[in-house]
Amino acid sequence: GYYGEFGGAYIPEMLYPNVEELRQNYLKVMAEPEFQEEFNALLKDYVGRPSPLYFAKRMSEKYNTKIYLKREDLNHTGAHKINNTIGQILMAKRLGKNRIIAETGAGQHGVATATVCALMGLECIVYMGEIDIARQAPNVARMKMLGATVVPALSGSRTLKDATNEAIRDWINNPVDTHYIIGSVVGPHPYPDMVARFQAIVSEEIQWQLKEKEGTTKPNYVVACVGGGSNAAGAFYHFLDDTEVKLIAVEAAGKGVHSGESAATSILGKEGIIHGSKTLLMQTPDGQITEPYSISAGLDYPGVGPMHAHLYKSGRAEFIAITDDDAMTAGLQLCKMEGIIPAIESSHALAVFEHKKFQPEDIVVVSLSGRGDKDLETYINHFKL
Amino acid sequence: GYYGEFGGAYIPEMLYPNVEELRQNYLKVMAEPEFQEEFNALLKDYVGRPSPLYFAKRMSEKYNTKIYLKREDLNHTGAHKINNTIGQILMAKRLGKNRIIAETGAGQHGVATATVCALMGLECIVYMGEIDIARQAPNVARMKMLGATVVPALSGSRTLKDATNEAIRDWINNPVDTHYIIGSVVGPHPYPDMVARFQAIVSEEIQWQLKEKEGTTKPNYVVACVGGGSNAAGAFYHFLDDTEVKLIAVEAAGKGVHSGESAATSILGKEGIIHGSKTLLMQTPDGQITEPYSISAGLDYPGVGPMHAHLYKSGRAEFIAITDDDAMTAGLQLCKMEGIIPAIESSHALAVFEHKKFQPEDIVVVSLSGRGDKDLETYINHFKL
Amino acid sequence: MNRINQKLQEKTNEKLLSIYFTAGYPNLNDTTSIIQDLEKSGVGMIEIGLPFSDPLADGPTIQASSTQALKNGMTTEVLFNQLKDIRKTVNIPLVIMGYFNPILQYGVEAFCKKCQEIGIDGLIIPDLPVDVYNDQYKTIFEKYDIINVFLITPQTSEERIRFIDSISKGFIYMVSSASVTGSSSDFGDVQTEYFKRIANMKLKNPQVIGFGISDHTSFMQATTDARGAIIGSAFIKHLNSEGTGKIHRFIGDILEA
Amino acid sequence: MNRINQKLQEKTNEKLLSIYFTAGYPNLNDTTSIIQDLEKSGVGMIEIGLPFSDPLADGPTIQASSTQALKNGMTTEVLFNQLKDIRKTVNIPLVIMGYFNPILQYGVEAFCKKCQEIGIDGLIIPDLPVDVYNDQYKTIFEKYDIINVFLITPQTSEERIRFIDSISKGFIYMVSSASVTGSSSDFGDVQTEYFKRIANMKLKNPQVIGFGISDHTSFMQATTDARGAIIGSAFIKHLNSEGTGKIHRFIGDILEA
Repeated sequence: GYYGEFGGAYIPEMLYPNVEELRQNYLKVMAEPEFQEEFNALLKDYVGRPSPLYFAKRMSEKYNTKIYLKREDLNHTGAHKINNTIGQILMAKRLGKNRIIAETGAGQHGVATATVCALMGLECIVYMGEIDIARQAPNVARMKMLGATVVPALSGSRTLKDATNEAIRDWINNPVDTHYIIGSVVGPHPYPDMVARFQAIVSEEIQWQLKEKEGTTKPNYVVACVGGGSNAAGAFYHFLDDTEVKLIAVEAAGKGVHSGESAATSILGKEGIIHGSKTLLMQTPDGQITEPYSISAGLDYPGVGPMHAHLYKSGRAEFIAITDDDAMTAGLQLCKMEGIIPAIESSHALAVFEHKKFQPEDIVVVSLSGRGDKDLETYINHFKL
Repeated sequence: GYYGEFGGAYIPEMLYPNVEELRQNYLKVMAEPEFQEEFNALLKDYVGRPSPLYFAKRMSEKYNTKIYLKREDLNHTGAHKINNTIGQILMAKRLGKNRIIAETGAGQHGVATATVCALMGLECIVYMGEIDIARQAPNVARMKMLGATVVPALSGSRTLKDATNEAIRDWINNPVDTHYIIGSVVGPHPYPDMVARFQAIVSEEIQWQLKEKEGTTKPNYVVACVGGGSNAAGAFYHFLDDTEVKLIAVEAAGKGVHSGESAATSILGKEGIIHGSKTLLMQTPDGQITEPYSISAGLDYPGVGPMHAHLYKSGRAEFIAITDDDAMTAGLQLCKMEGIIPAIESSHALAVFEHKKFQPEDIVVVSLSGRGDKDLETYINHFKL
Repeated sequence: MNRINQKLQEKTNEKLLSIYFTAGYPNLNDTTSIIQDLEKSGVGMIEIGLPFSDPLADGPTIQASSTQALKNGMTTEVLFNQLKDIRKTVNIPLVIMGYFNPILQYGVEAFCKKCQEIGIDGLIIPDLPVDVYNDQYKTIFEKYDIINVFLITPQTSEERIRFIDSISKGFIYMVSSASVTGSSSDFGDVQTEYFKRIANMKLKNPQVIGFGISDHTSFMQATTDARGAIIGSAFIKHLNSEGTGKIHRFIGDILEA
Repeated sequence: MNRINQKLQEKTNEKLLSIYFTAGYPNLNDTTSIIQDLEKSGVGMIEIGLPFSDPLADGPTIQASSTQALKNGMTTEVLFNQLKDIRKTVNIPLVIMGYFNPILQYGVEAFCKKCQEIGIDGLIIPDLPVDVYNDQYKTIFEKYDIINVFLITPQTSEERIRFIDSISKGFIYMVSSASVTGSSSDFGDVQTEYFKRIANMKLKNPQVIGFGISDHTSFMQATTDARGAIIGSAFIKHLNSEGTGKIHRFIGDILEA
């Protein structure tokens, strides 16, 4: 349950049976051939996998390097989140759970969870910060359409962190029939590991897709944005042990890393406990968790998954912090050069090309973790289009 | 250029050189191996094809028949429209055009056109009725993000029909450098044939996907909604000559076929000329084109492609008209039973199961032509969610 | 002999001014008085626009007049009724300009027959292509002695112009530039060259230039090499601002500087 | 001997009432006077809540008090300062209840050392799991004679209860039902059965029941089989409505009907 010194399960005793049941079963269940078969069939026929590995010709010309985009934006529901919720809903069914809870920030994970619950006919309750409910109305509407109950988190900053607290509280109160579908590689063990394994399909596909296109399974770089870190975990997964493949994690610098309005956890964070996991998190000297800021609701999280804390601390991945402005510019550039509107989260990863010079022969795979339809208003307002 | 008595190219002499150039070249260009290669590569890596053929388990149980959904909603930009715009932009490039125009109703074709123009670095002007601009704000925002100029059509009813008129006027005024990307199987020959061929990938995939899943290339039924008719043309294409495969075209009955607020062209229409093509269209006894109505902006068109007019007249396809209410109910049902929010256009096709009884052993493929994100507000208001 | 041919074959240096107006505009029953006034003002030919809901070759001015005419109640039947006695008072060639669908709904043969009865000399149907006409409708038109007028544009190839010339019987409608009606009125070198090029082809049919003519200057430019010119949008604009009372002055201004 | 052990081993029929309150709430400097008033009112043990920004095992009442306390300026340092002379006036066992992160940031050893200096007898850290404590922190706690209190719930297996009992030194905190703090206060058959089941296990550590106790009735129910009970949210609600002036009355109402 640890990545170096990070990870673990720092949970109240009330959650012990739930988490322990999951810990004891998740690897066994995931290894079952019927589970694999059902998971893979849904990824193919329902999610639309494999997601393409798209050679971005015009971008590659501009930056004089080989840029491939891993198109998670084309997944059903519009982001990588669904890979995990498909896996977890199958897990929940096998564990006999009939009630599903989830937290959501921007609403992508909430939609992905509501989606798989509809697919399986299970009750779904999504906790979402009251402020996020107001600013992410389309995703709230989608969840309602899908039959989920969206419960506003009224405590704290009324955003993602607080929605997570509320979801954990719900789980504490409903220990028997409920499975909590965490949306990122955060939370107590086994969540970070389980979610990473469900997302690992992303790097698995990159390997064989790159083999088809470039004759090698190894990109020179894999670039992904990191909030909690699930899309990066998926994109990095099969390359973690191969140091020939350089990993770049892009965090949200908000209005500037040291502006006081940032979500660059690796730089600003210190080791601590958040949502059941020992990791890097943004906190006061006193150990109170501080409010992060990013224009991207999906990166607006004060912690980071323990895998990423370890990648940072060990130096295995390079961490870059990209400001709101630079991310937005990179996002708009992708629209105009490749006809793809990226989620603002993904735009952070795309900004790497203005930040770092690559060689012409380098193969750089960028995780395009989601589509930007949910972010249209933010883009339009930002650029006064 | 004809489907039975329908089709042709009833165009002003000003358009003759444009249309003639296209007519003389389209089949030749489409047959070029390099064209095929580029088209197929973009469909795979950019659009995300093949789109899944998804067995809808819960729906199949409910209606006691085998329901497969052809997931065009998972395409890049969220609908089948992109298949055609990819094809046409490659055609335009080969014809040396550097300026692209298009009409759009709900905005899906406009977005798909703006997308491929960004991809190819070509100027893009999209005509859209002033009323549609107001009611389809997210798609207008997407087009702007993609760098397109959206020009309001201020004449007539200020909706799709008028946007089409304006686009044709633009083409008349810019006969040399401009290609007009028509979004459906309408307009003068060779457009209906060309668009149908670009969309034919849909039925081509259905054949081999069904072979994998059911051991046969032949569904018993293919069901698709029809506005102009491009998604139906694509879904029907490879089955047209095989009468063992029954085709069902679903039109929008609006508030009722004979309510005066309907878009059920096959029932209400008479033979006539619209946008350069002889087909069935809704008109006054005097030959003035009348305003259609449907809750779905994509079906809100007074004509129908000449292929469909012929399918209707010849009896090859069964035509069904579905009201707003029945379509909306079928759409919400898909959300709650399968976790898929369909475009309201596609919801019309889904309503076939309440309208017609199928046998348990029947394989019914429904074209899920687009995703419903653009329609959230309409759904939410309709059901007061 | 059809009045169009008579008119265009007159031996005169005078250039032909043809005026387009939308039937039923500004008011439903203005049709006959506008025709009469136009003839009296010195106009040589008139195109009576049968309004259509979706006039895709027309610009905003004519489209707006069509929309209003339809609102006023104009229909094919109404127009024919208004025109039934027109030959009692009017002698110049009269052409109906309309889109194909309303004619198709009326029935092409019925339409031609009715035109002949009334004394309409020709039709201009922008969206009825030459080949469709040639294959399907030529014999009907000829049976009722209705001249169908075809358009050529700067983009029309020489081969096609010769073909159009070969099947035309009255005049060739030369679209001045690639554009819908009502576009900019300055003729530049490109147009002048085009006018010359067509003139040098020595076609059997006289040419009448339309689109983009709005005043004496452009009328004179257009008719330097052509037999005549057609004004549409500019006349509709005149009706918009001045009503039907000052047609004489508008035509006078065009014909004499 | 640690005051917790002393207190719980007293030979008496009297049930122990333990009160939780959030340090720094309602006002930053209420901490010591609340402690003193509680002791005077007959409370047997006090849990001093070290407020945390994200108290995920707590319900809305305690969370709101924590948020307010933090706003008031409460920090670990401030709390230790407030408590530095507490043993001059207070004799009952004092336990600090806090989430693990602030303790970790302070340094677990430094925290325990400070507790010993002040005279804090135990800690309740809901999100420090038994095994982590056992592996990493047990020796530190023992070095400073700080008792770490573990929770059990209705879902805790017998095996695990026995394990927790084996490493516990003061008492076992029995969560009355699966819930966060501040939930419904009626104990039904399910709870009663659970209370009996645990009582019948004859654990070596006494049990103190928490969560869902808000009045004399529920206090009596909870302590039928257990050594004592903890009231938290209900006391915070009392402070919300009555302020700090009527603590005596609140405690009196709990202890005597």
